[in-house]
Amino acid sequence: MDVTAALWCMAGFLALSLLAIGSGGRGLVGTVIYAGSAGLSLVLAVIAVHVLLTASDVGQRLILPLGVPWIGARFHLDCLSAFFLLVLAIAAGAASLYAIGYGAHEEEPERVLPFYPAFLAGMTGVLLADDAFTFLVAWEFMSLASWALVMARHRDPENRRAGYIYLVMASLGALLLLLAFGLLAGPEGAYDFTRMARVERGWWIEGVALVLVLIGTGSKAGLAPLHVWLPLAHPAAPSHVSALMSGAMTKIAVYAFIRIVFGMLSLPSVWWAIVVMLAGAATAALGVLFAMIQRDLKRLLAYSTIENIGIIFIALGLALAFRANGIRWAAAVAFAAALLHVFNHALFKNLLFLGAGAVLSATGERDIEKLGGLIHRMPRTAFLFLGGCVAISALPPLNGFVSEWLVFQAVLMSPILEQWSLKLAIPAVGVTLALSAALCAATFVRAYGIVFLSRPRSLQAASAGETDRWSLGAMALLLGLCLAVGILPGLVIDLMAPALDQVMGATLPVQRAIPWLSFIPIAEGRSSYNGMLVFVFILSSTLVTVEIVHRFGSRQARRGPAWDCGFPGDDPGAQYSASSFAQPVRRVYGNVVFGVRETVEMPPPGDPRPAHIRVSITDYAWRALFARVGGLVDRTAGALNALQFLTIRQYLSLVFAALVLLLLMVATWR
Amino acid sequence: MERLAFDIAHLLAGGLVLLSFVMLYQDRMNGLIRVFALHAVVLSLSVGWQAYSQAAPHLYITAAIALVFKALIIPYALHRIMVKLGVHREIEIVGGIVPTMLLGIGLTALSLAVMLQATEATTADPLAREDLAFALSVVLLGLLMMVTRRNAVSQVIGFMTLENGMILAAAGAKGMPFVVEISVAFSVLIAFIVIGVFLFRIRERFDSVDIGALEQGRGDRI
Amino acid sequence: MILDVGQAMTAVLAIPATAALVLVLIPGYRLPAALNFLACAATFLSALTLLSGTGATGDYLFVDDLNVVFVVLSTFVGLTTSAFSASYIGHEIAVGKLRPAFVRFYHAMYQALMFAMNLALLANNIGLMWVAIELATLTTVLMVGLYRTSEALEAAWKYFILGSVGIALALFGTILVYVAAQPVLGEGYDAMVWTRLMQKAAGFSPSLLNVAFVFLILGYGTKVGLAPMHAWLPDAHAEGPTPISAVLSGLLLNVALYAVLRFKMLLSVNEQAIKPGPLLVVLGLLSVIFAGFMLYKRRDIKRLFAYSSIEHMGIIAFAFGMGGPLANFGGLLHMTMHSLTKSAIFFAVGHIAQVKGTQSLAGIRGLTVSHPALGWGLVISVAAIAGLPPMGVFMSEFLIITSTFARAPLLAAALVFGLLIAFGALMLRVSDVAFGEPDGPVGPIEASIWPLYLHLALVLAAGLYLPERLVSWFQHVAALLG
Amino acid sequence: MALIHDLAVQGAQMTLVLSLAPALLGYTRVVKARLLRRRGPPLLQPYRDLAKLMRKEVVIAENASWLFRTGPYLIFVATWVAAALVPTFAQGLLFSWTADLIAITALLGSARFFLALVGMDIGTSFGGIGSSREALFATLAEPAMIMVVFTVALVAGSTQLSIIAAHMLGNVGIRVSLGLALLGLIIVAIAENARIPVDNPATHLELTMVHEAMVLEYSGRHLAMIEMAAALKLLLYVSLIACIFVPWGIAPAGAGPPAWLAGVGVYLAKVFAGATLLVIFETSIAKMRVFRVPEFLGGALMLGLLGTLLLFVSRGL
Repeated sequence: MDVTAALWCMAGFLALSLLAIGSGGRGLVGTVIYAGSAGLSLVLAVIAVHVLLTASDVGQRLILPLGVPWIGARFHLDCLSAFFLLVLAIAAGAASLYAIGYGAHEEEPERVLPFYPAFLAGMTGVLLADDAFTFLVAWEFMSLASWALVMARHRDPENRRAGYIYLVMASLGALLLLLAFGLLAGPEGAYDFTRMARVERGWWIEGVALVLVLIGTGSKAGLAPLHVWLPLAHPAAPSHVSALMSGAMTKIAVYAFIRIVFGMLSLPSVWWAIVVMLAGAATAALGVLFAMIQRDLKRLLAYSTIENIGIIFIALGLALAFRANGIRWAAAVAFAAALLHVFNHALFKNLLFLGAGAVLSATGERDIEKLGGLIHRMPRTAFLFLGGCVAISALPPLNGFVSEWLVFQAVLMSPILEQWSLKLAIPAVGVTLALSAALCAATFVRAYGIVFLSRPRSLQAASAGETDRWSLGAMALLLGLCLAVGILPGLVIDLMAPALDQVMGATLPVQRAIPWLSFIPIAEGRSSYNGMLVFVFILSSTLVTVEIVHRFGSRQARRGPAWDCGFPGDDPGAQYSASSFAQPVRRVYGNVVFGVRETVEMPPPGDPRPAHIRVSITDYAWRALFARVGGLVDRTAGALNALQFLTIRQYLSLVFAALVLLLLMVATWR
Repeated sequence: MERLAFDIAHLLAGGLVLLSFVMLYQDRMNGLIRVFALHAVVLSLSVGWQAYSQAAPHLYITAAIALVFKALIIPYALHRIMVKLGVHREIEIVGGIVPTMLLGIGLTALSLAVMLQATEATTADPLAREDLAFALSVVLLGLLMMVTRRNAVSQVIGFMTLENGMILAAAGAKGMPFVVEISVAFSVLIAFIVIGVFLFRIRERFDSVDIGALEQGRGDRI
Repeated sequence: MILDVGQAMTAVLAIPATAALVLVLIPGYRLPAALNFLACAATFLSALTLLSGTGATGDYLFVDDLNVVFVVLSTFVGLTTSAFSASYIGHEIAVGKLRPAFVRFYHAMYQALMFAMNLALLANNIGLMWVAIELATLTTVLMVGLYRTSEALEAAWKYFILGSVGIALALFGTILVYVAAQPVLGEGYDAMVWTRLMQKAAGFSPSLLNVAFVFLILGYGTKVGLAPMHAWLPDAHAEGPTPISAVLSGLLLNVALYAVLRFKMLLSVNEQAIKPGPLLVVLGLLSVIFAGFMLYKRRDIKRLFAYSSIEHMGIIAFAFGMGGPLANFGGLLHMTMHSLTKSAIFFAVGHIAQVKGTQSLAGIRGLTVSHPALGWGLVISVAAIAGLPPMGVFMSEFLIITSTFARAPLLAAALVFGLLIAFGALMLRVSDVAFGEPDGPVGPIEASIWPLYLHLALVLAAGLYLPERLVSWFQHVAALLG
Repeated sequence: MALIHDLAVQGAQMTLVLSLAPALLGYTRVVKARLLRRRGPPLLQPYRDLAKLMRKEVVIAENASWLFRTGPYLIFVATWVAAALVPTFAQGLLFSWTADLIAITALLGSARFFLALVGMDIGTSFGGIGSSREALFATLAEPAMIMVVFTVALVAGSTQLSIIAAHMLGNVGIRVSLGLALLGLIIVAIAENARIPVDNPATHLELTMVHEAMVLEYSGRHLAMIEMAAALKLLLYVSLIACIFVPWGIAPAGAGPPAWLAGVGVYLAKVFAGATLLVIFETSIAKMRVFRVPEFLGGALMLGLLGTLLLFVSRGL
């Protein structure tokens, strides 16, 4: 019953996109489309919660006579896909609400409206698919729709290039997944997931399948060496779409990884955990270091998505390690940490992207060097964006801290694993995790400080206006959810318990029963955290302090020029800029991770020309992997191209040589 | 009588292969056309003899077509084109005579080895096996000629010798139904017309028959 | 007037033949174009009635599960291409690129080509099939040279020489098959009839069949455009008029591959003969990877899609080379999908070339802005040909790759590498052509868009749902192919 | 009734911590002056400074935002809540279950987060310098702190401070990993509280100041709040070191008032002894260049990592 309802929502999305194509995207159609999407997302959320609460497997399967003739298109809404469906529904609902207001700024709406609902339908399809063919159709449909959205602003060649790289990477990922499914389905073609899980396979086949799936889904989620397309493609799309791409699509890739690795592969071995963890750690470190030096706000958020994906894959790696050693309850804790971080990241990354979209539509400027002082002109957006920054920097009252805390607890549980490789890998991963968490806080101090605080550095920043009610409403909804999850993490853990049980076979202790609603993942004595009490503690202390200070101290306040040690600095240029803020971090970490070259050009004395400092940053992953492969393909194509300009005689000699070769082969074959 | 029939057929087929070699050797256009005419005559004799020995009347028609078209009309037409274009004294061969001849010998050996090995189990009749082997070598030599010649007309002649090889093979296969003869003839006819059209068209465009002149016009030039 | 299968078979051949003769006599352009469309429509309807029957075998013609689908497909694509060519050639004459004198025999040649292809598909006699393919080659040679430019002439000349050599080799192969069949089936006519050959193939001498298959794969392979023998295909597509490129890519390549399939069935019945699989796999892979790399440096949009046809023919040859029910089913499905999608692409390309007045990729920009229907049509069809899922080509590639990966991982990996290379090149060109600032002439075109979107609709439908009847045919034939 | 009783004890701890902090700051200044053979300001001078600041009128820059005015309160409260959670004279207080050592580090992190933000609010270059350097030091200090927390948690088997203190009392004995953790924690404490090698608390020299640069624009009661938060942070770190590494004398959970009094006495002794050691270390070392501090903090991170690695490798180390 739930599956059919979910399928009807998917059909609803497709109908909306057809409506958008039909009507050409002018006038009220935009609002209708986005309102429709928001409504359908709400319905999806209700369905997901219903499945998670009842946790029954009855009525969850459906087979339609589409797709591969003798298998049909199978759909299955189990607890794991229900949890991810909830994440998707919340993200999509908020983004659609936001888009009702934000969509009006779009100069070519007919290029965005048809593909937005199609993108949502694709993502829902991936969650519901229960056989390899439907899964890949939905997966690529999602990539195709998001490519079309990235190409919405196709007039800028940079966006076209980003769109092209994105589509090639998406196709690479899909083809690798196709190969993985081919391997898992075996010669007689057991393409539906239930039979695929039961096929007997050698361990090395499962190893190859894992590597293929890791690259396939990792390239979509943004794992380290394959992450280069993400910061190009996500910012190129309209803001509510990049919010969905970062918030929801990367989660769908994580879902695919979980569904295949934890669902299909039967005998996990230890080296899998190490590969996944190290990939996650590298991604986290790389992502946040690059985020620290970005000047484009949306690219900064895309890189921070890569960092959070790294954290999720670290948690998944830990879960794999525990599962390989058969410690189910510990694997459940690590897996819960991953799912909780998926849930939280979808919330606060969506919030931040929507905020960035508001800033972009208000100032028309993405380069944070030209912004500043927006807190005075956009106070409500500034407050909501501040909430997002606090959440993503994992600071206590909000939800970012809870999932980070749970991941640390998972790392602290791991000495019980006895493999030596794990004993050495996990501390290294732990220190990378801690480092990237701290760097993430520094990144968002820089981002918030440069964009919203200090004085406006350009005319657009000075003349910005507050965004519309819908956008603020969507962002407020997300911030509220962040606070709620930060205060009552136990509720989310109980909601995901059926999913944990289905995948891992074990769950965390029931959180509702714990007094004072505190959150105890493992055992009473081991560690506990009570979000609500900490929040109440902070709130009450603040009220008490303000009351005492205002009663006993003075209440007067007087406005005056900034002190600044007596220097008369009213030129906005004299303020700290984004690159100067990041200069210390760049100098300490720079030359190792991204080959920073700072060249200073001083004109000869007496020459009035201004001096320049140029910072060249090379992304080793791009140079070693993408540029080299691209160059190779280009050179081979160039070499082979000569074959197009041969004379007829030379072509004939080709055919002649082939004939002689084959005749020789036949003659000597016996 | 059986022995004699086999020897004559064997002689004619071998003659055809020899003539193919002679044509490989030719570097003057006029000589090439004359040898091609001789090649067609020997072919028609061989097919006629096959008709006689297999008592298959339709082969006579094929022999007649081969004689009339390939031995008389086409060489005369080609000669007239050559004279009008003033190309008949041109010398053109690619890669030198000796390597071409060596390659020709190798090809004949290959075709003999392949065909004799392939047909040893099936047809008891040695004549058919001989015919197929020689036919394959004529085909390969024709192809070799097309590959080593730069001039459009010599390429066409190479193609014609290839067709002759086909007719020899078809005649050799006993009882090949009527359809094949028509098809081979049909292709000769069409080939000639089309080539004619192109030759005139080429002359009108480039005033030379050299394929090299054709090639700069190729699309997608860098 | 419901024809039974036998009458339908003859009708499918008779209509184009008579139409060709009639059209030779009629001068001018408007009337022949209409007549051409009507003839194609009539042929398509009679081909549809073939579907109802269970198949019939006559002396010269026969209908079985394999060729019935392809007859319907080629008549359908012939119909839509005739509609497209009516507006295309009309525009070419209006623009002055084609003088009415050149177009004099165009429609007659078109119907002759249709007749030749249907004859090749329905021929029960391997000699008759050879004649039909030879006739098809010669008609297309004349039509490739239609524009009488130097490039068109050079392309036609190259096509003629390579085509004739290929056909000659195929003839030699056919003769060898006859010689092999003669001792078992007796002299004369019987030794060339498909149905009998299939029954008695086990008794033929395996060594002779191997040599025959070498000649046949090289001969008909030239007509299919597989790698070493592909040289004629890009120039013939680029220089010939676009309807002919559509027919060439959509149908003629399929007919030639159908012939290769027939002989592969023959060999698969005879155990001792060498398995033709590896040869086809090698040629297929060579074509896929070679064509994939050649796509990058192309400057002419029709030559780009010609190489894409070579690549897809390579995929199909690879599929039949691998064999097994899944791969064969994927191969047959891919042949159908490729002909529909590629002809749709050429419809779009034809109109684009007319609108922009040039075929060079550098001269075409921002199509989705200047001509949304045409631009998005091109984007969707290229996405389809590149194998992106919602469309049908993905289903066949899905079956081919997954079934091969289980048995021969390295081969499947090589195929995926080739696909990815080709995907990269196609998308690079499309994103330049379809997006960005439009430049060059942006006048409206009176092009017939409906054939393009009709094909895309069919491909999308096939991508999601395959009718039961089609599935049973393909499965039956897949078993036959071995 | 028991709830009120527990609340009262928790309140007592919070007021103890609040009142003791300025005294500790004054004590450090007096001891430093004595070591430099100066008389130094009276011990209670910080109280007078705070009272004076409370009464004075606040001068705010024109382009200061609401965050500038609410910042000091958030920073003070976060530090105060963190300090209240660290057991001083008794373990197992009412709120000790709400947050463990990682939460305390995160609370300090949020205080630092808001401090860096308000530093950049006015848009002066000094605020920028302070925040930028604070961000750099934070990227190293916080991971080092977390690594120390890992080491201690792995030894004690839990991240709750009360359980750690109880466990340390028992059978722990001298351990290499704990030694490394102690050294790491001391380095982090010095960096966090802007003591000599990392940042000079007394100076106003633009090029060297980190903490002072961020609070340059504050005056009146806001400046009092910031000063109070800094003092509380120093007290927190000293009592943290005392609680983990010198746990003797802390009243066990549920002990009566006499045990608490003894606990307070022992706690005061420990705190002032720690402060003395800190000042002795400060006067014996000069301030480092800004870009040598990352190596200094990197050392702390490596110590923490080494400690954790040793505990991962074998339980006994």
